[in-house]
This record gives sequence, C-alpha cells and structure tokens, in this order.
Amino acid sequence: MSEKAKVAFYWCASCGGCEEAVVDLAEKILEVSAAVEIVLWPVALDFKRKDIEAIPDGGIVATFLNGAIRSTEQEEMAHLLRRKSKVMVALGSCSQLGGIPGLANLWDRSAILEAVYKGSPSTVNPEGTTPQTAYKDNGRTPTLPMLYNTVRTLDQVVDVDYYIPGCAPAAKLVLDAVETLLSGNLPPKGTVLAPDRALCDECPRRDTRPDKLELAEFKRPHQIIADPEKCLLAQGLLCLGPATRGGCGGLCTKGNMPCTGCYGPTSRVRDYGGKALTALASIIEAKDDTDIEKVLAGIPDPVGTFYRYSLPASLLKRKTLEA
Amino acid sequence: MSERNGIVRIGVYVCHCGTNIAAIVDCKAVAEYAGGLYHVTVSRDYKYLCSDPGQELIRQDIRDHKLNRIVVASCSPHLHEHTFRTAAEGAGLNAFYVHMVNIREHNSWVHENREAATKKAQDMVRAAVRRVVFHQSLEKVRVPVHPDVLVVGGGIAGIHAALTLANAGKKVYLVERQPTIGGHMAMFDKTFPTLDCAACILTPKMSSVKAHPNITLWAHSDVTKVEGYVGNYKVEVARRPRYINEDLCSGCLECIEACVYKEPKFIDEFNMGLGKRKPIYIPFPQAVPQMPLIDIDTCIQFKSGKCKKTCVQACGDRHAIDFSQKEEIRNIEVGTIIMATGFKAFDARRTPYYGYGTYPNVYTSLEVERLVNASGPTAGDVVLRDGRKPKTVGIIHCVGSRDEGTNRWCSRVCCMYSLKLAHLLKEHTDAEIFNFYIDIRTPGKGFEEFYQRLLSEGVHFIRGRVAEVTDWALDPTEENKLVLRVEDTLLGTVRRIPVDMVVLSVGIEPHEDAQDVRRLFNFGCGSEGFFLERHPKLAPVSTFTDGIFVAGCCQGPKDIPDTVAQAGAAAAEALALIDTGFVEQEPNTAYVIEDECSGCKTCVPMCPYSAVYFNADTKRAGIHQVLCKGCGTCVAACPSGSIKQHLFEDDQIFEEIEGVLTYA
Amino acid sequence: MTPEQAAKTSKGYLYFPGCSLRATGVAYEESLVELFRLLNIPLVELPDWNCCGATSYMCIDEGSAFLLSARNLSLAHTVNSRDLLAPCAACYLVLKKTQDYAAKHPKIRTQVEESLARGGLPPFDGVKVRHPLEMLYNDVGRDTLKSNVIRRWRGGRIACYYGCQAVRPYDEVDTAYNPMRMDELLQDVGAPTVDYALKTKCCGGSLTGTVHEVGVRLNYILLKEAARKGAEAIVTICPLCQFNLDAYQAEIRKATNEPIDMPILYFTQVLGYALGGDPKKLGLHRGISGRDLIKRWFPAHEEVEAYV
Amino acid sequence: MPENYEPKIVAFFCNWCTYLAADLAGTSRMKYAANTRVIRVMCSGRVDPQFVLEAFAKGADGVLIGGCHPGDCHYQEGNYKALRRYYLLKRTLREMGIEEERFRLEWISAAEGDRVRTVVNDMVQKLRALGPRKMNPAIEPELEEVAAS
Repeated sequence: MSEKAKVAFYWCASCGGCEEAVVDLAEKILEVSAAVEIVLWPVALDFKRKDIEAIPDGGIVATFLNGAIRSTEQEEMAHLLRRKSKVMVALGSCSQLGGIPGLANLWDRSAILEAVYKGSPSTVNPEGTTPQTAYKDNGRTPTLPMLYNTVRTLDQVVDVDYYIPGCAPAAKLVLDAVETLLSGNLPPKGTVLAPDRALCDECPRRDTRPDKLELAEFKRPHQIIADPEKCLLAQGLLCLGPATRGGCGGLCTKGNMPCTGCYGPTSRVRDYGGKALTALASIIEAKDDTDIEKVLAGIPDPVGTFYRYSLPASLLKRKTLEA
Repeated sequence: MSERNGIVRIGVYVCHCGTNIAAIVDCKAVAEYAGGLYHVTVSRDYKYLCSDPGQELIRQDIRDHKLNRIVVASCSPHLHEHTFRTAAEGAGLNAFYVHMVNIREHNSWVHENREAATKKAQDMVRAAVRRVVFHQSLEKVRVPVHPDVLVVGGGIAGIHAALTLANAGKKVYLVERQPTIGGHMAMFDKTFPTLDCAACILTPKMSSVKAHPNITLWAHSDVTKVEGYVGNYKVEVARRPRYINEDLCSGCLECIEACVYKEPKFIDEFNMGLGKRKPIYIPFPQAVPQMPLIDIDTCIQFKSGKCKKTCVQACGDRHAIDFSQKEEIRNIEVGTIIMATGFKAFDARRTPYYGYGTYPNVYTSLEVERLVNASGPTAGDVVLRDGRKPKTVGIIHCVGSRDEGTNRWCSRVCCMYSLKLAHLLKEHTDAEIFNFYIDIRTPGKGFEEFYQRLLSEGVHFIRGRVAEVTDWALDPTEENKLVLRVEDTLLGTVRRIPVDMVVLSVGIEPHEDAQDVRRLFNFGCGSEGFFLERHPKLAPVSTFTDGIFVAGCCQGPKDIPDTVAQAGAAAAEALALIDTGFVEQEPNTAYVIEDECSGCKTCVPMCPYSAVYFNADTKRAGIHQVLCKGCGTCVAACPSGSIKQHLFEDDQIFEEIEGVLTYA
Repeated sequence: MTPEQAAKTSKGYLYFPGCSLRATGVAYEESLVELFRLLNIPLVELPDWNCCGATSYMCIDEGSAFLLSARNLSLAHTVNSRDLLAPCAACYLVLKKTQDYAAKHPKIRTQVEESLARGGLPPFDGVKVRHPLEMLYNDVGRDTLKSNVIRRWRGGRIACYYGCQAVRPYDEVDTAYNPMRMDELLQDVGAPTVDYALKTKCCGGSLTGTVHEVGVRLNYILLKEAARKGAEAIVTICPLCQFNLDAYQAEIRKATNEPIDMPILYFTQVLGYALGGDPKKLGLHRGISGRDLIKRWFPAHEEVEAYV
Repeated sequence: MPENYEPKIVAFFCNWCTYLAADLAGTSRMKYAANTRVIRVMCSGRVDPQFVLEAFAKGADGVLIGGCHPGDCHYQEGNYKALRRYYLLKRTLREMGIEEERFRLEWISAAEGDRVRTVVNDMVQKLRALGPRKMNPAIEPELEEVAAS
C-alpha cells in the first residue's frame, strides 16, 4: 500500500456534481482506486483535517479540488492541500473559473446574506437571524467559516498546476487526467486537460450552420421547438459552443439544448464572456441603432449568459460596488 | 515571450521635431524614462529623427547595440512610418520590428500643459515598448499591378490625365457622365489671364482623346460598381443609351437637321438654358464623341410612338438610330483609378437676396460665359433676357463663396474670371462695369498684371459685399433698373448702384453626389464634400485608398493651370505604380491557426471581401492572404481566439492597453 | 383638410395677445378672433399672461427678459398641450428666442428654471410657439381657406408686407427673402398681390418714436414703393408695422407733397372679410389712412354671397 | 474625489477615419484634454470586447472607440460590427457596475478633427463629473463583532 500514490479529493464552493463525475467513472474507479491511495474524499470517506496535516509537505501526488473559494474554511483547506500536494488540479468549472457560485460576484456578502436569510419569499425568519462567525455560549465560542464578499477561482488563491473543465467534467476527462498524472509524462504547467478547440469541432450539428449566418433575432429554448439536427445558433438559440472549449462531446447540443459554456474559454482567450459576446453580437443582422437594441433585447441577462460559469475568472472579476 | 522571440533589445528614439514636439513634451525626460524600462537597451532623444543623421543614428545603434526592436516617438505613422521602417531595414533589421508613437499630432500639437503632455508621451512610449516585444519579422506581400487605368470624368483634368497616360503607352478607360467630354472648360469663352480662347486650346485635346488608340472613351456612362484593391480593381460601367449606334453613326448630324421639330424648342443644357435644342441633338458643335443623342423626355417617338421618324429617314442606310437601345454594362479590370469628376457651380438660387430667378436680368457667370461666346446662343451678342442691351453691368464676386451662410471656402477663380468677364463685357457692349468684391485675390502668374490692366480699362471696383439686388426705385434714375445695395467699405457709406445687368460670380462646390461617388470608390471626403487628399502638401493627388488618385476641382477649387498640373501629377503617380509593376502590401493580414479552429464559421460573414472561407474538407476556416485587407474584424469576432492578425496581434494590443495604464 | 390638420385645429390654440393687440393693434385681435370664429377653431386666451418683454428689454437685461418671456411659456405649459399662438411679431420672436437660447445654453436654462421654480412654476419645455400666418397656412391649409370663401374680392391690388421679426432669424413663419405665404393666402381669397421687393425691409420699429425723421422716412420708402408697384393697400402681419405705416401718412403727405393715402390692413382682416366676417367685428373701421378705400372695399351692407 | 483627479481614457481609433481625424486635430493645432491614450487599430471592427474589458480591468476610467461613419467604413462594414458589439458590451458593462458614460463609441471621419476635440473634451468632462471608478469590495469583509448570547 505504502508505495501507492496518494491522491486527495476535496470540495469547496460547488454543488457536488464534480464528485458525481468521479463516481461516474463507474467500474473504472476500481482501477483508479487500485492504483492510488485516496487520503481525502469528504463526500465518500471519513478522513479528518488532522490526517492531512500529518502527511509531510508534498506527500500527496495530486489533489483534485472542485469548487470555488468563497469562505475562510475553503481558503485554509486550499492552502493546506497545496502545501501537501505535488500537483494541484482544479476540477470543474467552479474551481477553474468560479462556476455558478461565481455569479455571487454580482453582489457582496451582506447583500447575499440579506437575500438568503431575510429577503427571499420562501424564508421564514422572524428574528432576522443571520450566520455569525462566532457565538459566545456558556463560556464556549463555537465558530463558523466566514463567507467572503467575493468568490475566487482556485488559482486566485493557490498555485494550480492543471485544470479539468466542465460543469460537471466528463468522466472521461477525469480518467484521462488521472492516467496522465500517474504516467509521469506531465504536460506543461497550467494546461487545461481538455481539447483546445471550441465545441463546434465535436458538435454533430456543425455542418448545418450556414457559411454566412446572420441573425435577425435571438430566441430562448422555450420559445421554439428546436430542430434536433440543425445548428442551434442558426435556429436563433443562444448557443455558446463557438466560444466554449470542447471535451464534453456536445452533451447538451446532442440533447437539443444550446451550450451554456461550462468548459470555459480556449487557451487563447483571456475573457470568456468577451468572446462569447462577440460570437453573438458579430452575427447580428441589424444595422440601425434601435434595431440592434431590439435584437439584443433577446439577451435579457448578458452577464448571466456570458459569465454563467466564469465571472470570478473574468477580466473584471466582479461587479464594482459603491465604495 | 523571451523564449518565443529570443533576447529582446529595444532602442527608443524620442524626436524633438525641432520645437514642434520639444516645446510641449520634455523629450529628454521621456527618453530617460524609457531608458529605465525593461528590455530597453538604448534610449535617446534627437532634434530631427527623420533627417539623414537621425536615421543614421538609429542604424548605427542597431549595429552597435544589436538592437532588434525600435520604438520611434515622433509624428504620425501616416507620415513617417515608412521612413523609419526603411531606416531599420538599412541596418539589416526587419521593418516590422519598428513601432511608432505619435507624440506630435496626438500630443504636443494638441496639448498645452507640459507636465500632462510629457506624462502622456511616457505612457505611450511604455505601451510601445511593451508592444514591440511581441513583434515578429514579417514579409511584405507583393501584388502585381494591372497596367490599365480608369479615368473618371472627362473635363480638362480627366482629358489631360488620360492623354498623358495614353501617350506613355498605357491603356486608359475614360468614363464621362455627360454625352460629351470637355466639362466646364468647354463652356468657357476665354481663359484668364491670357484671354486665349478656351475652345481653341481644349477641342484639339478632346479630338485627340477620341482618336487615341490607347483610350477607350465611354461618354454618357456611369461607374456603377468598384471592387478590388490597388493594382487590381474590377469596375462595372453602365453605358446609358444614346439611341444612336456608335459604330454605325458617321457623325454627319443630318438627323438633327431632319427632325420633325423644324426649330429647336427645348431647353439647351449646354447653353445654361439660354438657347434651345431639338429632341435629337448634339450638346455643342465640337462635342466628342461627335455623335447626337435622343432626349426621350421630348422625342415624339418615345412619348407617343407616333412620329414620322424623319431622323431615321435622314440617316438612311446607315441605320444608326436605334430607339430600342438599352443600357449596356461593361466590366473592366484596371490597376489604378484617377478621379477627375470636377465640380458643381454654386446654385445662385441659394442666395435669394441677389434675385437670381426673380429678376430676369440677373445672370450667373456661367451663363455670361455662354452669352459672350461667339458660338453661344446669341453668337456672342450680349442681349438681355428682356431684349435690351446693357449699358451698365454689376458683377458680384464671391456668390456662394467666403460666406458663412453658404460655403465658407474661396472659389479661387471668381476674382480672375470676374475680371475676365468684365473685360469681355466691356469689349462686347462698351457698358459701364462695376465689380463688387470682398478682396481681390490675384496670386497667379500674370494675374496681378491682368487686374492692373482692368483698372486701366476703366472698370469700376467697389469694395464691399452686396447686400441685395432689388428693383425698388428711390428716384427716376433707378426706374427699370436693378439696384445693387452695397456698403462701399472704402468710402464708408452705403451706396445704391442702378444697373441693367447683374452677373453673379458663383463659387465652386462639390457635386451633389460626391459622397455617393467616393463611397462607391471607397475613399475619403472632407466635410465640405471635396475628395480628401492623402496629405495636403506631400501627397496632394493621392487618396487614402492606394491606387486611387484625384485631380482637378473634385479635390478642391482650382483654376485650369493648377488642374492640368494636378492631372499630370495624378497620371505620373499612376505611371509610377504601373511601371513598378507591383505594390507591396502592408502585411497586416489575418490568418487562421488551423489546428485551433473549431470550424464554427463565425468569421466567414465578417469579411466583405470574401477573403475568409470555410474549408468543407478540413472543416476549418481559412483566409486568402491576397484578398485580406487587414481590417481585423474577423479576428475580433473569432470566439475561440483562433484567428490572428499580423501587426495587430491580440498580445500586442493587450500589451499596449496594459502599457498605457501601468505606472512603472 | 387632412386628418392631421383637422386634429390639430379642432383642439384649438392658446392665445397670447401681448400688449399691442390690446392697444394700437386692437383691430388685429378683433379680426383674429372673428376669423377663428368663422373657421370654428377654438381660441383660448392664456390666463394671467404678462408682457413679453419685447425686443427692447432684451438689450437691457437678457436674464430678466428671458424670465419674463419664460413665465408665459411656463404658464402655457401648465394649461394644456395646445400650441401657443402669438400674433404680434415681437412677442413671437421673443418667445422663440427664449426657447432657442435655453436649448442652446444650459446656463440660461438653469437660471430661468430656478427662477421659475421659486415662483412655483414648472419648466417651460415643450410648448410650440406659433404665428397665425404660418398656422393658417399649415394647420388650416390653403384648400380649407379657399373653400370657406363666401365674398368676392372687390378691392384693388395689394402689397404684402411681412416685416422683419416674424421671418428673422427663425424661418418657420416664412423665409426671410421673398416670403410668399401671405401672398398665397390673399390670392386664394381673390386679392391680387404685387411683387414687392421691400416685403421684409425695416418699418422703423420704435424709431418713429425715438429718431422720428429716420423712422418716418423708412415708412415713406415702403409706401412709395408699394404704390410704384401698383398696390393700393398694404397688408401686414405685425401690429407695429401696421401702426407705423398707418399713422404717419398725413405727416408724409405734408412733407413730400405726394398724395399718399393707403389703407394698412391686417391679413386677418382681409381673410376674415372674405369668409363673411362683419367689417366692424373685423376692426376695419379702426384704420387711420385710406378710410375711403376701406369703406369701398369692405362695405358693411354688402350681402354675403355664395361664392364658389 | 482625490484632488486634481484626471480620468484616463483608452481610445481605440480606426486607422482611416478617427486616427486621421486626430492627426488633423494636431495639424490644425486644436487643443484638447491630455487624458486619452490612443491605440491604433485598422478598423473599429478589430476592437475585441476583451480589449475594452482589459482596459477597464487595468483601471481605465473610460474607453472610447472611434470609427468611420456608417456607410463610410474603409472596410465597408467593420464599423457596423463594432456597433453591434458596442451595444451588447455596453449592457454587459452596465450590469458589472460600470457607468454608461465610461464607454463610448463615436463616428469621426478623417475630416472631423474638431470632433475629436469636442468628443474627447466632452468625455473628460463627463468622467471628471462622475469621479473615479467604483471600487471592488475587499474579498474578506471586516469581521463583525462576536455576538453575545
């Protein structure tokens, strides 16, 4: 056992979907577990923080960390695991780009607590209780991790070696990544362990997109019955496949749903949203200012659309608020 | 970056441009600042970098310090980018390692605060230093130049340019909108200051155009489409029907004689409506091509189909008259284009206070040109519209010129032609003549002498802008006269001058469709509508579109000598291109990194030149390098960052952005 | 009448009389009211209006002058969305000028608005200032006017005199050079007009009161040229022009020995009479000069006749 | 607002119209505020939204794009592409808390040197009135007092 490579899995601000991606390895997981020694996997196995602290620095071959960093606990664990690991892998959109939790960057901590614990219609909280980081109770002071104002990607907190994109990542990518890491034949640091072409490359609908596509309006999926063969963008749907890294094999587009961009940008792009925006705006047909505005009304939530998974990783990182 | 581009050694050069830059920007401080930037090996300021010693300084530094990037902070790249690129090449450095920072036009000339201007210059230099790190060696693309030339407009400018080129052995297409070439000059009687007859010097040139084997003349035709780029323009010309078959017509003009209208009845455009013509007509006797045309608005055959067609009978066996003639489209390929579309005379109705159109005896200068012309509607007899002969004439200068209400510019010709018309009217009628002027401007060879001559001929000159031409009479001397009310600024009093005839010396304007025309050809216009030259002094006949040149009044008001000189210059520019045989294109083309392209096709509709295409076999986009004009629109559109543009790489621009915003 | 015209005129107009139409120019008001009654167009007087400031106040204190004029605009804004009719050329010009300057110079606008606010008045945006000549020409239209004519023209030829302020510098009433709209309207009711080069030349304005000789001479020129062109009467659109041309003819006769005695009418009087208005109600008895001619041209006992 | 606050504007000017107009403003010696830093692109259509985002991310107070008038683009329609991106980007920026005045697209032809002057001066004036950019909040909020039981 002792010569087996130590591997850790950890989750921060995420939904747990990435854990599913690991479970999705199905029987392959046996091969993985045969090859490695899992030293941390909170979702499945009972290890404690002290177990990790006991491992010498660099004693873990690889940590697969999913989820964004938005609390003191997540930041501490990220630092701890970084120290203990030779290789740090950001697993999934949240860890790589901020993910869905990253949209919290349109607000700050107080606004979020206000909405979640007081403002939301389904909340019953007559005393207006909100989470406290510490609470004095009979001489004890239990503490809770503190929620930050801003959600960060993993690499904004610690040094990251590799990224596995996706919300959730395709099981195959996880498997390939594990195999690559175990092989010792490591790609350059910073590599995203997925193809570096946009999704269209693997989308079966690509050939149905007209060479010169110009759109007169944008439609939302509930407004039309999408043709199951034809390019979704050509049907007016907001498909972000052209701007999004491939690797998923077109799971959504095969399911007749447009790509929402969870695999993030290719390596040549600094701001996913900027490129997603240009992919759509560039092919609008209208020329007149009011006509253009009319077409753009079909994109009611531009930030939520273009930065659905990547707001913390974007150039602006978050919404600016009054000082 | 260093791995990709080797060891970067940058030389920064800050130009004083005499005091043009140095007076506002602290050039020494900028150079010192640049010297401290990463990768900068040498940094200097210098009085005139574009001078020979300035260029040599750069070349010497390249050799001595093994510089492989050059940043020149001086004037606009539109002025001297070529100079400094060539200098770098002289020292063996690829031209595209040079980048210019504009600290003159964009800085010292527009700012007043030395501190702010210097800071801005430092920001811009820092951006450039960061940018050039990412520059790469590039090769210029050579494109062959088609040897044929298109000349648009058959006035004196177009005629002279066409003949110059044709005489040099080049094939020329001359396209003219009117049924005849000759333009405005053909309407003039005499030319100032020599008073030689306009027709005598122009008509031989018109005939040579028709006779020249190298010139294809298409009158009564319009350019309808222009595609392509320098050296390779594809042009579509629509030849409007004259209803005369030009191959069959012998130019005998018997058809005109034979027309069922025995007397000319319709407004004669060439004579400014002072004469009459028939439905089948030739604009004027020396028109080229020497061939009639039919006006379908007045021809009975076209209006009712029930004409005796005496013209056809007169034409007889030649069968040249063809009522069914249709517009013909011709497609040609040329390498260069000369725009010589001329001007529009100011419409005197826009100055209603001068009574043109209200009082019949108010004439425009062009009408008077026809009136004094021996081949004009009155055979040179100056008879007013009411049948009288004028005993007094008032000539008002600057009508539609130098006027906030109409056009602000000087027409550059109305002083001289007003003097000429004063002389001719005096000669023809012995009338008393008053010139009303703002200033007399005679800055040409023999011009001032001509003015002195007029003074000695007893023509009156009253300095003042005429307020109005009116027919209200204060006393019997003004009965049945046109009264010019004017403040005589030399006497300091308001005067009323009663005259029989008023001549409005109208100014020069761009054609009404000048904007459409230059859009068709894709080059620039000034705000007033005259075609914009590339540089007012150093490239006066070039446009910002390579291979298209301008000559004559379409570029701005000018007289015949200047027009001819400019036409010659435009022809010479075209010849220079043709005889070089190729043009070197700025290698700022876009290119697809095929391996990275997903084949999403977003880029394909971006390109107006169809340079971007989708390869159905490889499922990747591609860009025809020869067709790409380097706008970069597809680059900005590519959602996966798989298209790049030479000289405007993403990395280079990002570095510039960060450079101007980073405080070192 | 087009549907747009009908909508516009049936809504009616706010009316700003100004001082002249209540004094020397009372015939202008009388004829305007009568004409609008004949055309069945509502005319509502602007409540609590004040002096427009005229052009003289502008020269002394622009700030206060704008405020004076803006108060009227603000009142009009409060009342309703009808256009504001200013028949006096001076009122018309000053109101237009206030709007124009406020639009072009935010500082003026702010000052005026602050002052208005202190008086509890709203801003003065959005009120359209109109002159009856242009309003009749555009909103009523030549065709409607023509079809309402029920009296044949019995008078002589007319010189149309527009004066300076209605056509300069704003050209909504008509162009500054050779305006023709009044000519066209009068021709429509049958009155022949002459070519009159002095249509927009100066009537002397207040000069007749200040530098009297100069002012009167200007009127002499206008009258004489009209006569020379064969006109027997001058028709105006401005109360000051009308007054200047009308009041000093006796003085001119005395000074020049020329038999000048010419009726000076408002265009609303001529139009009103053609549409069947009562001469008295049109104020035609108020003229000073050419009274005989006025009586002959506009007889009170004249039966209204069907005139198609 | 800090004293003597001077907004910094990154300006992307197209080579054929607005850059030349700025040259013309220079040769005409028109004076305007020294707050812009011009980056030359061949066409306003080259302006990738990322450039604008990058400029704002690196602290620009304003971004100005200058292109040829509609119908006058040297490359026929690049300016229309710029226009479409501009509108979408403007909406996106607004939601990111960047005020509208900070991002501007202007059509300025090569003959309109004076327009460069007025547009730059106007933008500088508006940005001065607006003051410095809004700040991002600190990632870690100030710890609140521990509540007593």
